[in-house]
Amino acid sequence: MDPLFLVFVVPLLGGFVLAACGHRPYARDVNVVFSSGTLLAAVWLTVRVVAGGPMFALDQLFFIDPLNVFLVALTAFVGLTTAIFSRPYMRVEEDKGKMTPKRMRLYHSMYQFFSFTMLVALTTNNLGILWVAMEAATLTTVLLVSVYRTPASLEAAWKYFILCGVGIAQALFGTILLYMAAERVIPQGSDALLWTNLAAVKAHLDPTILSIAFVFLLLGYGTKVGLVPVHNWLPDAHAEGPTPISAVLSGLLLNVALYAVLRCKVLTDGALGPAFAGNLMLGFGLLSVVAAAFFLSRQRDVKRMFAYSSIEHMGLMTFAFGMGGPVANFAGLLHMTVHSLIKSAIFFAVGHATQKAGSQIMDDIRGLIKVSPTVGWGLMLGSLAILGMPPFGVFASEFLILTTAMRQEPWATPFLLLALGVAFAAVFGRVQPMVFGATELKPLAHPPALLPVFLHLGLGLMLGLYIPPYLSDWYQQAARLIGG
Amino acid sequence: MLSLLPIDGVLAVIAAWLSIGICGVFALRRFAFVSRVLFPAGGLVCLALALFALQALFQSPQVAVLPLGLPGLPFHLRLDALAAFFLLVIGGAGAGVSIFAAGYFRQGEGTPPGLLCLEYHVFLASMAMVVLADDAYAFMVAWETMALSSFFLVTANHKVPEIRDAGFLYLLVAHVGAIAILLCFGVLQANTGDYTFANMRAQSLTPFWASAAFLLALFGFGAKAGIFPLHVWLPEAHPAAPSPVSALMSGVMLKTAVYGMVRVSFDLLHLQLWWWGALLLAVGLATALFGVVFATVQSDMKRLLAYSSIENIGLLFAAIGLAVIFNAYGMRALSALALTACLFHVASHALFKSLLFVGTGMVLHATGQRNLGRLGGLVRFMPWVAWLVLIGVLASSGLPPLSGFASEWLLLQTFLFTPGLPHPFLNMVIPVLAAAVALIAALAGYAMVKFFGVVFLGQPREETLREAHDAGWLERIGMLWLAAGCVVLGLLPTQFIVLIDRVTIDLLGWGLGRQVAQTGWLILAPFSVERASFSPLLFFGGVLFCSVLAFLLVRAIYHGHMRRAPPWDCGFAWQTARMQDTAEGFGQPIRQIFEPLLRLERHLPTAADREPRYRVVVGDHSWFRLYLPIAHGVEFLARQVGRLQRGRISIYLLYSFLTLLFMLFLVR
Amino acid sequence: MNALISQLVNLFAAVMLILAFAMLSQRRVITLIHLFAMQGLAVVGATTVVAYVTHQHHLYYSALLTLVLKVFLIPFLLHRVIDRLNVKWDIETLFNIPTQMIVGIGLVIFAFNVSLPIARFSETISRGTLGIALACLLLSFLMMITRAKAVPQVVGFLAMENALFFAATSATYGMPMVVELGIALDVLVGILIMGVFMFQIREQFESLDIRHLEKLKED
Amino acid sequence: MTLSGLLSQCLALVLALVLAPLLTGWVNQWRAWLQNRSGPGLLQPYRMLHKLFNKESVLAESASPFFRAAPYIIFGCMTLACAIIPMLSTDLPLSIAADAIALVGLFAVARVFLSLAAMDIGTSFGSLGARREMLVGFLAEPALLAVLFTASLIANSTALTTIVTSLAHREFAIYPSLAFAGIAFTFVSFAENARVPVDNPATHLELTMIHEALILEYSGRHLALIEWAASLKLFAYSCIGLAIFFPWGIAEAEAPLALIFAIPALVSKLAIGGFLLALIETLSAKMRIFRVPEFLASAFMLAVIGMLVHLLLGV
Repeated sequence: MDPLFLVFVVPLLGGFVLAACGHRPYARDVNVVFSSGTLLAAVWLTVRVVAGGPMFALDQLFFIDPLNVFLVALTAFVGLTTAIFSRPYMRVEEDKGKMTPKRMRLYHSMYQFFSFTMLVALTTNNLGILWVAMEAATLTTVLLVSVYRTPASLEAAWKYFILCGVGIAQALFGTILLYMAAERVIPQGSDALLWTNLAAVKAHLDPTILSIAFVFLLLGYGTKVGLVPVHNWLPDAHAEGPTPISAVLSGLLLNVALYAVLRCKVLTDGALGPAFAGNLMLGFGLLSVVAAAFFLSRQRDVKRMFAYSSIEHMGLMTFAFGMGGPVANFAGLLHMTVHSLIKSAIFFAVGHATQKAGSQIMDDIRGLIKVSPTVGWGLMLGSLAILGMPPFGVFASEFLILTTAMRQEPWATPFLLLALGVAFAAVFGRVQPMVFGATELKPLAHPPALLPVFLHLGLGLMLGLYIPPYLSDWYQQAARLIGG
Repeated sequence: MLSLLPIDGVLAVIAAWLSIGICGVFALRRFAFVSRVLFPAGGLVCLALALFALQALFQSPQVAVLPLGLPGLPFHLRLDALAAFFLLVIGGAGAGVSIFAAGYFRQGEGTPPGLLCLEYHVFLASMAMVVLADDAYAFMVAWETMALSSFFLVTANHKVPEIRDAGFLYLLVAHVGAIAILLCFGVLQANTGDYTFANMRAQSLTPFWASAAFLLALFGFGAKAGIFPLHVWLPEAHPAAPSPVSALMSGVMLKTAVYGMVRVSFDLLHLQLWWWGALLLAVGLATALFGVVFATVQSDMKRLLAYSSIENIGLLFAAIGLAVIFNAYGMRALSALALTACLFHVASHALFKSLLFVGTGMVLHATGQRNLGRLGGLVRFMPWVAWLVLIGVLASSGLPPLSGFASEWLLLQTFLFTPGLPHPFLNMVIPVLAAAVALIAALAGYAMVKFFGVVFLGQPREETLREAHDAGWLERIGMLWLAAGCVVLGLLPTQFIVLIDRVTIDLLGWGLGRQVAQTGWLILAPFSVERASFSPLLFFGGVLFCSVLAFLLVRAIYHGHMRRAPPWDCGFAWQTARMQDTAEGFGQPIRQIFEPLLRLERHLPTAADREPRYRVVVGDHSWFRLYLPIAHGVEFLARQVGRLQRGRISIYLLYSFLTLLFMLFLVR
Repeated sequence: MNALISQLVNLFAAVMLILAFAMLSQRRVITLIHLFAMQGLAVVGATTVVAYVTHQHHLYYSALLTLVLKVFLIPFLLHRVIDRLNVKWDIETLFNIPTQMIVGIGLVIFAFNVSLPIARFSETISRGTLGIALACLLLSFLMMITRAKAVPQVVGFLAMENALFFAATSATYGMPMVVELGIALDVLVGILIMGVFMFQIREQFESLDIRHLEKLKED
Repeated sequence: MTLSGLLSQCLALVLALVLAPLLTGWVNQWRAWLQNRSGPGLLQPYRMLHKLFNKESVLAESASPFFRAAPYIIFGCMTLACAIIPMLSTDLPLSIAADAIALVGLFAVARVFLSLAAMDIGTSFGSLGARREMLVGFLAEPALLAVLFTASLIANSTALTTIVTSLAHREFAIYPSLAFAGIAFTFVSFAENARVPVDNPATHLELTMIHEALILEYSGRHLALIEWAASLKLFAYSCIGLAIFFPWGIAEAEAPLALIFAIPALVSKLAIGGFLLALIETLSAKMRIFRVPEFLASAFMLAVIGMLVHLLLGV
């Protein structure tokens, strides 16, 4: 049996099964089982690709190369840990009455469908399908964000829907333009939307069309990445949805969107040279980093704050990919990995913390280290890691990005310095009193799931100190694919 | 042991520290085990480090590669003379502090002891790694780990909001500085993508880029060292930390910044420009003056010492500046002299400042007071601490024949050699600056007399002070070790300069060692006896001889009769301990003279006050003129940026729309 | 023959553009939905013509899909929504209509300008249509920005999809069938979710005025 | 170390110890005469020392060992200072122990110990005196160093013997920088030796006293040692001044016999210096304590200007 097939089928099946039984108490475990099935399939696929090189499936409709296989593995992994985290978390939410069985069913089923759409988006070779999957991912997450049915969550979901819908529509226009450009150079009979076909002829694509197409694609998928100034949906959606969803939104969906941008960038680079797409991404990336840093310094809601931090980091990745070159691309990919690991770990910790405090307002959360040292340390270390403190992996990628920027784009470094400093002050200044200090909070009814938090932090730590050779080979191949 | 290369030994030391730390985690709340076994073990490991470093000083540089780090960039380590010297300082000062810490930590102070043990030993290990690192990544990882572990140590008692704030400020400044250092390495690697120091040494940058690297390094390392105006974290963080940690931070950690500055300016950068040195000199002296003036007007023991550290760091940077200036003009012998002065002072400050901080720790434990205004007369109740701290105080005041004087002497000598400079402006200004150094040294004496006099001498200002107990035996050993270091370094500077010699030869191709060795072990004469000489042993012997002789003669010729009586005090009948000078009173003349430097808030009582109170708060202008405006600026910008997110979906769509139009316009 | 056909496609394009302007200036919700359905019809017409000329059978399916979805199903759903929620009344706009028209004309010029270099190289029968599609896209965008109620905003979103479909058909002879189906499915699911949402928003806020949805913001 | 060196060293030391109280007596006597008083006589300081040594020492109850050790240390410091200043000859074996900078350090050690000892008893006057003493010291010390630096820059050395040799035995030259330095040095000497206009050694007036406040609690042999040390300090300062600004008559290392002429030269120079000191003291008024920083700051400035003049003119 084809592992790729399994990677789709397991979450799809899971979605349907949970649509039937998602309201039962055991659905939580079923969710975990399906997620681990997906992970197993993804691991199998990874092993296959590492051993056998890039592969096609379903009449070239799907294509696995080092670039997406690592994201597939990451997605499946974070998908599983988030499922594990959501078991106790959602149970508490049920106890509090925020979730009804009906909503639980929707939640579980959409969780699996969401994984499915992301995996399709990552593995497809067809840019049209990529678009369809991205839109589908938006739709599933819209439902997940609004699952509490509170006014705030409805508002967030509505904004998410409209803004991302419009953004994605622009991406579709870009895809059409790309298709139009491709049809001229790709011989009749083969599919002009297949990325591999496009990549083969990318040097012959019409530069004028490509430049306009890339603008639409960048802005379209960039909306989902959360690039400033089209980021506005992101903090609302992260803050108002259930925390496991914030974790996967930040940890996975943004990555997938950035992945889409990267695929398009490769084609654009082929037609226009690296400067065009690179400069646009540099600009957007830098703007995102700086603006997000200033946004960060005015937050009161913890999830909202970390949502802005995601904008900052996606901006940094975009900046890195915009610089291009082997080092920066490598750094960008590494940053993608560690950011999803660390950011989801933070959201896990934040989830438990907010449940303890009964509030997402940071002033209400105090002295976690006293109530629950593990959650407290998880949040503290996670925040330090995300702020670029070694020896966590975020530092490794920031190190490479900043040092490369210093010589390639020196004008940008003062802004980066400012932004990182402001972001540090903003995030750490708020996390510290949450973790340290005296408190009156009470422990939780259900023991928190700490395995995901520390597993992620441990992996993030490892990536800062030691990147296993196969992983680094993988990154380097992927970096070459992007144009390193 | 003999077959063991020093670098392996140093790595073993680091591994030992880390494993001690991990043991601490497993014995999280077993206080006795942590304090009586793990900390002394760590202290012994410090000693081993000092020995390995000593061995390494006399060997050629050794390298090692650890299989950690980024792909294609494993941790490169290199133990050369400069690294070995700083390891010696870390080991030497660390040994005393560790053994002191074994007796110092008490139960129930926030963070569990095992965790403190982990953080403490990771802190030590990361400092050693900073010095050892031979590529930018390893350096940065160690550097930030150092900041992080010390941050956790500073906030050990995190229930106090002020301590949390101090920790936050500290980590923020450290992080911003670290980013600057990172960018400096980004310049130095010259777009090769190779971050080893070996590669950086091989690059020859244009003066523009070299200056950029230097300025970034100055900012980054200056932030760590507490260079004016990046010093604000220092007087907050040092008092907040537990005393052994303040000792390590002030005594040792600040020196890693000096190490970084020396490493970048003399090793990694292939050229030096004179204005770098002038800048360092100016910044250094400004820092020193600022630090010492603030030290004299403090009324909190640890803040006083923290400001004194700022002063010393300023002098160190000034010395580096002189070395850079001389080196820029190819005057290597003088450059070596300046660098020797700097490194000597590094070791000397490490010892005496650690000693003073652990001393304040003892006072703090015995009395629960940090406020100078509530102490006094402790020499009667804590003689061990008092006498040992006295040594630190004398060394810190730069009095002969202790270690502080030797380094200041070398520094002043360097200043007096500047008329040989070919630059007409520099050779005129710099000797004049020597007078400024003299002023700073004299003010340091003032601050130290205030510190010692108010804390240990006089009458106890509170009744509870009479119950103060003296140091335990572990604490005594730790303090004795540090005090002995101050004395030995002061009395035998020649021998120590021979060690520093290896470093300067390595970096500048010139050393004082040969010259110093020529004049014999007794006399310190960097160039010739006619030029300048100083013999601490003769000096000390002379004073001691005269004093003892006087004592004996007085006893022999006259008598030794003595009678105890109440103090006379000009015949004042009624005296209380409250009538002594307070800390504020003692600092008052300086406050008056340097009023423009300080930001004073006075609350004077009026004649009608029933309970008249007099209060003076000394503030820091840089805080109000620089940091608060920056904070306000950030806040203002954040408010403006916040306008992007006003909640209206139409506006959001408009952003998207306008961005689209703009970009289409751009690419059209 | 070809010239005639291409003129026919251009005609449909012009109709779309006019309808887009009409929607921009329309205040009544019901009329807006009718205009949207007519726009869908124009897309269907254009698709059929192109299918006929190029003999691409899948374009017929595409046309059929559009007909069912955009001309019948979605307007029907929208009708039901406004019946149930009773939001037939005139809609308020954030800018007045003449201003919108002027901005709209500017956008059309801009769109033509942008697509000119692309059209120059175009070999398809409908070279000018890309510009019109882009213009329609931008006009729908503008409509979404200026409307203060949820339903017109959704209609604007759907009109945008229309423009995209039109662009796909006229500029590239349609996307592959798999993609078309996927897009159609997404649109359908999207409109269903939107419908559900509108009910919930109505329930929570007692209004479909999206100006009530401004609680989440930076203060 | 030559025999002659040893001889001149011992001679200088003994001379200093013996002559120091006499110099104090001489100044005090002249002061009395200038003020139309008869004065206690030249030998009064000796009588005073003798009396104090014989007396029993009364120690405050709270005095720590530090308080008792300080007089000896201060005395030792001053003795060493006199030993390394080339007052008679430049052939001083001990001079390698300390150069100009270390000499200033030596004075600083004495000052710090005296101040700390004054704080030890914990009386209000003690700490007041310590504070004032340190205030004077922190301004006077750099000024003194700056004076010595000027000389060092001229002589290209900080070794006192070299400075004196090069100033005394080179061809005669006029150093304008030294004029500034000389005035600065005079100011510093007044401050450092507790003379009018900075301090009045003859009064115990609480508003103004500095030196006397420091030693209020001392008595008996301790007081004797401190007073002797104070005399030695005055002697040492005078000798520094004479050696730098009027270096004639000081014997060179190569000519041991010149020592014979050096002693009368020194004594006569000291006599003139003491007279001038008394004269200035008589002519000037004691200033308020808050004026002292200004006074000393101007000394510091003068010394720095002296250095600048030297660096500017190259002489």
